[in-house]
Amino acid sequence: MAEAAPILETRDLTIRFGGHAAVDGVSCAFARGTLTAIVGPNGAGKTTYFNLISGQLRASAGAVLLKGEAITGLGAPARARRGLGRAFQLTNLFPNLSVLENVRLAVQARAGIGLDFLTMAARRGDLAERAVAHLARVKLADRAEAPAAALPHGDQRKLEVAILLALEPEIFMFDEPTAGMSVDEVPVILDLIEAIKAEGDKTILLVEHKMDVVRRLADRVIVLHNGALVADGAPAEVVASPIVQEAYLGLRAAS
Amino acid sequence: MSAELLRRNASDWGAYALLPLIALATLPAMSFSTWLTLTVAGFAMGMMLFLMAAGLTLIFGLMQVFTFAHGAFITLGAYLAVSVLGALAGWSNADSWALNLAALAAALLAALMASGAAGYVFERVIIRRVYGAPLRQILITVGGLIIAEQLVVAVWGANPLPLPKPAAFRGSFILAGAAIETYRLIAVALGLVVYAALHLLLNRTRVGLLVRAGVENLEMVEALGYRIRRLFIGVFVTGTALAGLGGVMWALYQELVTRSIGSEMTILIFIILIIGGLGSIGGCFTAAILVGLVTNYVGFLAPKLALGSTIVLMMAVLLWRPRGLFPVGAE
Amino acid sequence: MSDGAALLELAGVHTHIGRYHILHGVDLAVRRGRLTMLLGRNGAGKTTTLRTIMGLWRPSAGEISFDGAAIGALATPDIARLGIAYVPESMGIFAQLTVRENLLLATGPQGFDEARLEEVLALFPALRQKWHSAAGSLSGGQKQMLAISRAIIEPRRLLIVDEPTKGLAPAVIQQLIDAFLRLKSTETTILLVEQNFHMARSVGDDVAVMDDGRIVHAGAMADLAADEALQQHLLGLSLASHQ
Amino acid sequence: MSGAAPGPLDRLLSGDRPGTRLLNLLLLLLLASLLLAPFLFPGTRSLAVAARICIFIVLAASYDVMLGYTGIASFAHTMFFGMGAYGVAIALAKLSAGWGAVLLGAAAGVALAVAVAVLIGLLSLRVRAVFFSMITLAVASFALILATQLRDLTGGEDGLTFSVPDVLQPSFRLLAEPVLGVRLDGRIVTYYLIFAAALALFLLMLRIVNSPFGRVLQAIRENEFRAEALGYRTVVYRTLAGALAAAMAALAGALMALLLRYNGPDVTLSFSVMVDILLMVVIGGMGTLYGPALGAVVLVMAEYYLQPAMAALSGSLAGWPLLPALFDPDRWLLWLGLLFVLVVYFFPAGIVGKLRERAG
Repeated sequence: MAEAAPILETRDLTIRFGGHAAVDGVSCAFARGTLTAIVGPNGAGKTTYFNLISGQLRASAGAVLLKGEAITGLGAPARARRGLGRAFQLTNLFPNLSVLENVRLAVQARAGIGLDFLTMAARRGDLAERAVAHLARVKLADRAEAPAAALPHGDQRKLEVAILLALEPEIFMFDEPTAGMSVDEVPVILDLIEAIKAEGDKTILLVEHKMDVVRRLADRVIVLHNGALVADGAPAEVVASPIVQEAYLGLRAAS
Repeated sequence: MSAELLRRNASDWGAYALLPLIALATLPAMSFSTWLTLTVAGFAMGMMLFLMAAGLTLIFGLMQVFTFAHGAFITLGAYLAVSVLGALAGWSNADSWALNLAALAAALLAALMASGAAGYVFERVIIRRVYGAPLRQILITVGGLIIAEQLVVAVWGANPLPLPKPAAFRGSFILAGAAIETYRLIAVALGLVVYAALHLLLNRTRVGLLVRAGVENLEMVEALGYRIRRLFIGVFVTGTALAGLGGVMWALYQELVTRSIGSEMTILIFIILIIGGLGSIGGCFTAAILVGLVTNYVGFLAPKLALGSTIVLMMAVLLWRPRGLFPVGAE
Repeated sequence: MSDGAALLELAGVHTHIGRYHILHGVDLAVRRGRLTMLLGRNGAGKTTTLRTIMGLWRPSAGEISFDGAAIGALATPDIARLGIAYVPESMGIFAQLTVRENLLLATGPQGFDEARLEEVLALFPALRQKWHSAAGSLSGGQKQMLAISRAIIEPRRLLIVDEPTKGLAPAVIQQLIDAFLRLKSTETTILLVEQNFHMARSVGDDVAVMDDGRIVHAGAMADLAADEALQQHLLGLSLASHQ
Repeated sequence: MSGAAPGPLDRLLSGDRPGTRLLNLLLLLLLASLLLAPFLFPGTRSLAVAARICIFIVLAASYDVMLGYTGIASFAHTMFFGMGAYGVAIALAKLSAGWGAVLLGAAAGVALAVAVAVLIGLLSLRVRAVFFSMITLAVASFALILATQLRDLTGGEDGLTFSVPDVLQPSFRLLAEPVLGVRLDGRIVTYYLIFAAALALFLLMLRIVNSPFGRVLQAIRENEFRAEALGYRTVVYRTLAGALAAAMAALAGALMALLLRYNGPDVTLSFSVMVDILLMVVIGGMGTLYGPALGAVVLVMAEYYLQPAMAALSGSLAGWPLLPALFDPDRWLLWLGLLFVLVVYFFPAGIVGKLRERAG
């Protein structure tokens, strides 16, 4: 994967809460068009690592580079506008707005017309149509008029993904996209991620606990443990490495 | 607070240094005797403000309730002082320290009880339903303030009422060439007593331990087996009772009670809470004195700017420390 | 030790958080005098189960009984007063209070029982040195020790701990394992949520595995520990066999 | 659905129809009454009530942009109202009674209001949301102090009395003959100026809250964190919303000055005006814009017509303890306060929310 400059890179990325380093000197480069799964036990710092990349948290030390340019000093909105799209682990919607409006706000953000205060939003039917198209991809178009809060949990997760699609980012960051979904809902999301991957030029970061999902989707797996990057490689070799066995399962040399 | 003390790092001394720095900085602008008079006056005003603000800082800190109705309890205390001292005019005007003091004590006690009782009703009827909903808290307490002010006017009338101090506290004496009003010393004494009592209560008793723990993590306090709602009621009643107490003291200081006495003080109290940091009694105490001093110094040097100066002070503190001088609790 | 009978029992417990339906009928029995491990991947509903037991969230359906009495409708403080101690995932340490004050809050009105305090401090000697320090200044491991000490500073009938090893160094985890092994030798019944399977295997007597808001397996820890296929099936986190 | 071109009415209302038949009827009635007020309700007092309603519709609606749409509880809104009023008042009192002075004063008031709103907005970047409401209260009282202290400029407590351009003078006659029995004097011209301006400003605000920008405001109210993650710099939006609302309030203030030919701290800056606005928005229905308009009608009418009713009631209760005092006409705010608290408890979406809920 060394043929091109990485689209995204973290260098010695660190954040400390009090004395505790939740993410501890993580250096990692992500190539365009790849899907990297980030695994590790609970509390390993995966979501924190995501927050540092997408700008919800500011790093104590180290750098985040997007297409070779340092974005460490930028806030979350600026990073989102530069193509870092993020879906959240805990569903994070606009609860009293309609499903359509939730996605339409993302389409509108992508279109960059948020500061237009003299056009009727309703006259931009093109935005609404794009929003409906994204909803259709997650099979939610029929619920477009419902308030987001009225959806069942699984549908809210789908809506979360539709919002991410609507941002049309260059880098998709999924934080456990299937968590809390019932078994029959999971394939919709996984097929979708595969379809994004198949487009070829989209870069995907995926925090995931389910190993079958990781095996199915990932080109590469990195393992975080106690905030540090402890393994990096193809799924098969990472899974086999003893350090991962210990980190992930808490297994000791004894096993 | 002991826990705070241990945690305190060097930068906190900057916050403490503010008081003496401001006091000393004004000295060259006036004669020493004027400065001393103003400083005592500033302390006295600060203590009265502290009485009114102390409860609110705990209500904010512990219950996360954003009440704009605190001024109503100050108003209630002030009007009760009019009624009680009016009824006890014989004692209040008598040429006897003991009788004067008894009249004052009666007014304070009445205000303490009535404001506390009103606070109890207010918590049970109004606040209880809006825990955890900040916007509704703001709206509902503004509504409560409107109703309370109107009720006070319905009972005592709309016109300002005179409130002479008890005879013994009217005069002043000379100390180091400065005129010191007797009443201000009473106010300082009462303020110190209340501060000491609150300090002991918070740091030496289990109830205080619970309050301090609750400011940080309510849920965990409940999971340890404590019924937090009772604590809430207790803190709310204490806070409103103290507001009533402060109302009496402030009304006597002004010697005039108006219907807007509470809402006028509310603004100063908010300024104190913002400067001191929510939930900290020590911060509230320091900020109250700071505001008292600044008001008096500026009131002497440029009378028109007195209240404005405290607002400017607040803005400056916020730019320096967005969470106030002595913030408590994790953000 | 009265072995066998359940001290805590959940039957068909459903919990909604806002509009989210998190628990879909949890059946769980925690047997007297034993350490029950509650396992499952992220988002399976483990923490919600513990919080529902503690009354921090209300069950929307189902029964929760403690020592034969229904507790599903009780308020959190009243549940705690039955002799149930809870250590949340966040540990619930009061950062601005001292170590002593944190512990004192968990004692009865008479204050510390000196003998009991000595026992607890013997378990976690690091706390003795930090006795008068603000708890916020402790390391992550020390905070976890403080949280567990606080839960056991008085004799409790049931101890509920949510992921004590989260984010801790291996040495500290070993110390916690030792502490739980020592606690097991007392009368205390323990319900422990864990993702660290090594920890779970070291201390657990019984095990329950959750997924999608339900208990999908319950039995003896020894059986699960011996059966790697079952582990893989239930926990989905056994990496070893996927090569 | 989304592709169809909106009709002229929808374009005027920015696609935001009131929503229910009863509400449509109420609003049409209101519009018609205000449009024909000089002819339907002749008399100086009635015309003053109608003009006040127009002004307070703008003021309450502009506050709703902050409170209802963006979820920001500010107590500095009367300050902006006052800035517009003082701008016009000072210009007319110090310069000349011409339209140039009116425009200059209004523009200065709006500019000052926008500048201060931006400063407050930027300060809110640094402080907790809790502090924000308290700070706005302090800033508003600072403005009140300034207005009373800068006596040379503002007339202090007494305020400023001034002359307005000729066509707005009561002595001015538009036509020699009365129309429908009403003499078209300067008062009527003033009224229609206010009516037209208020209608235009209201429609403009309706457009703003239904624009892409307005949708972002609602997103911020619902979930500021997520709005940021979508790429919206929420501080910019909050600040702009504050500035727009401040500008609208200042324009309402300018109209108020023209109506009264007087301005003083009690009329446009006092906390009781702030309380009025709050009552209008909450009772009418936050986040609906039509709600605050209805709320303004309710409050202004109550102020003018509830009081005589209460005076009669109070008189008939003479002899009872306390009751006459409770129903004293000056206590009307007591009853509105109670109504306010009940609305916040039981109908948090106000009159309009309740009507829409019943219909939907």
